[in-house]
Amino acid sequence: MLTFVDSVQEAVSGIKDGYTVMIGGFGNAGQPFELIDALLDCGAKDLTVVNNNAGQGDQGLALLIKEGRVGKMICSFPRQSDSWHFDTRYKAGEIELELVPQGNLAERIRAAGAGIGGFFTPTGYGTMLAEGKETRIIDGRGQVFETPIHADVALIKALKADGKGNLVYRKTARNFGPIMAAAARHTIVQVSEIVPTGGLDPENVVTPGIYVNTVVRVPAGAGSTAGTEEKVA
Amino acid sequence: MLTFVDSVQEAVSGIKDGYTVMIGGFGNAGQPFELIDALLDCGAKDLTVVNNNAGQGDQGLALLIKEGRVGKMICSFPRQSDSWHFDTRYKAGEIELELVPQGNLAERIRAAGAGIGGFFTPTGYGTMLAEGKETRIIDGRGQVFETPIHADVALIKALKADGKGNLVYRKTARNFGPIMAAAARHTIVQVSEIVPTGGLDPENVVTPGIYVNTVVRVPAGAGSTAGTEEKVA
Amino acid sequence: MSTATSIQTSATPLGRDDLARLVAKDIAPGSFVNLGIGQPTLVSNYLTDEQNITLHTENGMLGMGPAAEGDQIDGDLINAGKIPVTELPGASYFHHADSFAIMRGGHLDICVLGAFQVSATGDLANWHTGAPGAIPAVGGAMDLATGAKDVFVMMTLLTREGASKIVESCTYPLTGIGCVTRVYTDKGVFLTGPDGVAVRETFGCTLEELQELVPVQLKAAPAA
Amino acid sequence: MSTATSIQTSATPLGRDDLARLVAKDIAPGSFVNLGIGQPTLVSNYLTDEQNITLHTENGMLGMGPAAEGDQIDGDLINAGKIPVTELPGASYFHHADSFAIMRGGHLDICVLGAFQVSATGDLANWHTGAPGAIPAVGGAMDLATGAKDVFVMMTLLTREGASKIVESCTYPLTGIGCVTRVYTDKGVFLTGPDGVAVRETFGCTLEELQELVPVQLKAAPAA
Repeated sequence: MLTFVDSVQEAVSGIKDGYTVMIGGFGNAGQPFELIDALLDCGAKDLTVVNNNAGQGDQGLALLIKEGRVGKMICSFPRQSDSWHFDTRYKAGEIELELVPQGNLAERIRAAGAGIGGFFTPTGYGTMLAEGKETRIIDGRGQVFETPIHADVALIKALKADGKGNLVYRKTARNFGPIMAAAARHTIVQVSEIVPTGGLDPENVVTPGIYVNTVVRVPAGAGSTAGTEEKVA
Repeated sequence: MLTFVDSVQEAVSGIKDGYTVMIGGFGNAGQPFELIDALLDCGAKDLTVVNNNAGQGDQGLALLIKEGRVGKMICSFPRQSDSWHFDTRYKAGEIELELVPQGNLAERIRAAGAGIGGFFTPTGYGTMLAEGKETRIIDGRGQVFETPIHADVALIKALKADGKGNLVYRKTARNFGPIMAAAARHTIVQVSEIVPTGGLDPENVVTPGIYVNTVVRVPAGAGSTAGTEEKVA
Repeated sequence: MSTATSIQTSATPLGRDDLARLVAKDIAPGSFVNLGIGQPTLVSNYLTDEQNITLHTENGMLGMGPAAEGDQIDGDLINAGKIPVTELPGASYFHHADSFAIMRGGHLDICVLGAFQVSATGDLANWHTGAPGAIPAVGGAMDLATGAKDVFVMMTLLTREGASKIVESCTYPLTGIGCVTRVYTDKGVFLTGPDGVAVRETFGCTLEELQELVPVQLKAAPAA
Repeated sequence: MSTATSIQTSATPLGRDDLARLVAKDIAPGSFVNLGIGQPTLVSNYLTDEQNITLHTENGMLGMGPAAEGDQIDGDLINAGKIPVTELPGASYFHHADSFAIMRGGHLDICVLGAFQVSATGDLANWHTGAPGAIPAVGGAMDLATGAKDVFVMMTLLTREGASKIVESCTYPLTGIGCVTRVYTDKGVFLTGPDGVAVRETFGCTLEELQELVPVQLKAAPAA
């Protein structure tokens, strides 16, 4: 059931201790800062958070981690130049980390939304990230069995929603939004603009409203440019 | 490598005997009639054809089957009120049929394009279409192992292409086009219109040009409304 | 069985349109629904604007409108039965894998399908007679049966030969196992599941008369 | 080894920019390419319009342009290194699963990555030092290494301590097995594969001098 709410506080009010929460965004692009701030305020704890990163600077997901609300991170790239809150918690043994290659992360989230029970992929075969996992050789290539990642709630950011909850995104801020919307039991979206039903071209809808449960308008203006990842080699 | 050619004959000229050919379309919507006619003219035989149906009436895929060019059909719904050419060949034992539930067909094509080695799905579990296939119980549900369907060539129809081969489609004629374009080694597209690079909004591109190899313009005008499927029960 | 007569809601068996009207009325407001080819398509005629139902068609659309007529007919806009349809405001188009992900991922609230047989535990047979020489064709039936949260079946209770289509165990090839939750027939509405078959209402007969037609133990459903 | 001196193409070791220029020149016209974070990003500075190269960034874009400057900077338009970038005509955006499907499905012609080590058979180690207490972070490295048709590595041949990064067998945790096809270093270009390591050209040294630095049997590559 789709509802439009007036505040981010109301939007996240159903999130309970122990939930698995997917949070959209890659770096700051597409990160739903205001929803995360509301999640921080609502006090839910023992969360498992699924995001590409593990927070940056002193905002958003980084603050959730700082405040000890996150028991486990499922992500591909926790180590950044400004991921000090995660670093501290991790080194203190206060947060669990499931490190997932980014493509497996995306495909596992997609699998959850699409009803796939599991799949074989060459990514990670022969590496320590495949240790303990089922493998098989398919068409001559070593492959690893990966399972879907489901969530209780997804917090995502889109550009516009219409009255049916259909969404469009903006540039590379699209990233994990569409697949997380499909993978979560309940999807909460912050949008810059709500347009009347019929205001989005049906050819260009990226996330159909069937995947959206709660919409809240947060005027654009927040969001700055993210820090850069550490260089390799 | 992307090329723009002047005729459907030139577009299909590389198709060889024994190829697996995906053909887009659901019923007549999105079916690339002119490319199929050219394939008929070029004489390639012993083809394995992947399509949702097995031809209708006296046009397109139905004629390929009538002329004995198709050794095997991989499809979900070969039996239609006007699928007489398939019916005749099938009953004569002259064409092999791999019957695949439509969602498995779509997901297996998608898996090929996405580099997935195989996946488990509940669809078909416990039915005769899962006979002989690996199964396992995942989270309490019986699931069947399904493998990707790759192709040598895809023939699809889109609305517009730009100079980079980016594609947009029209309404339900989109159907199998995007996933077939990704699953085939070589994708041939007929479009109603070619626009300059920059003429498609990057937010609205459905098939990125990386999946497209050959583009030919075929002015709209062909294509009529399809016959209806037989009713169930 | 003392409640048997109280669940009779119609003095005569229901025709196809009355049955479609009943199914439509039972669909919760705001639901996302897929209507199978054939008889289930009739349900769309009785959905009201107030219900705010969104129809899915597996060939790549949410927000499907009524059948197209006259100038509305567009070869690029058809439903899963390949009938020209229309587009409602708020519609969206997507490719086949995304469309089936909607069904297979459990996002549809209800799908309504025809059937040859339904078993006491909700097994469905609706795609293949299994007759020698019959050309098998499955389409999206298995995905719909397996993926939707609720699977409603619409059918006549009896075959032309008078045999019950509700059976202890399907003799036709299966479409899905334990997937059907309700069966709407001309003679009554049946709730199926792991606990067996309960009758919600009967049309033109009593529960006892219905039990004589159906080779499966029936019970009256608790009042809703 | 008689061809050893004939493969020397530069009297001095190559700097990072010269190396990036060389990699850029080796990319075939019309290719789809992903440039990894760090040194590989420099390659984009030397791609020419005539080459018609399309750059992919795994956070959801094909047709990425140069780094954004001044008013071009847009927080919603960044590359995989989270640097603001620009959009070229003919670009397209897609979600993360579709973006990684481009890599994982084998559709990229080339990806260029940094490395800690490359083995004689093309194993790659570039994501984790394995040092105790180091926080592991893999990003898209394993998908790129496994998915692209060709994986080029750009690195200095030697560590700061003077050890060869081309090794018989990687001691750092692996990113992918047998995936690297070429290694571009300041001292030479190496072709790796199941048949071992061939040297295409050397910079500021002879093949014999290179062999003294690298603990893997080298041979001269056949002239192209």
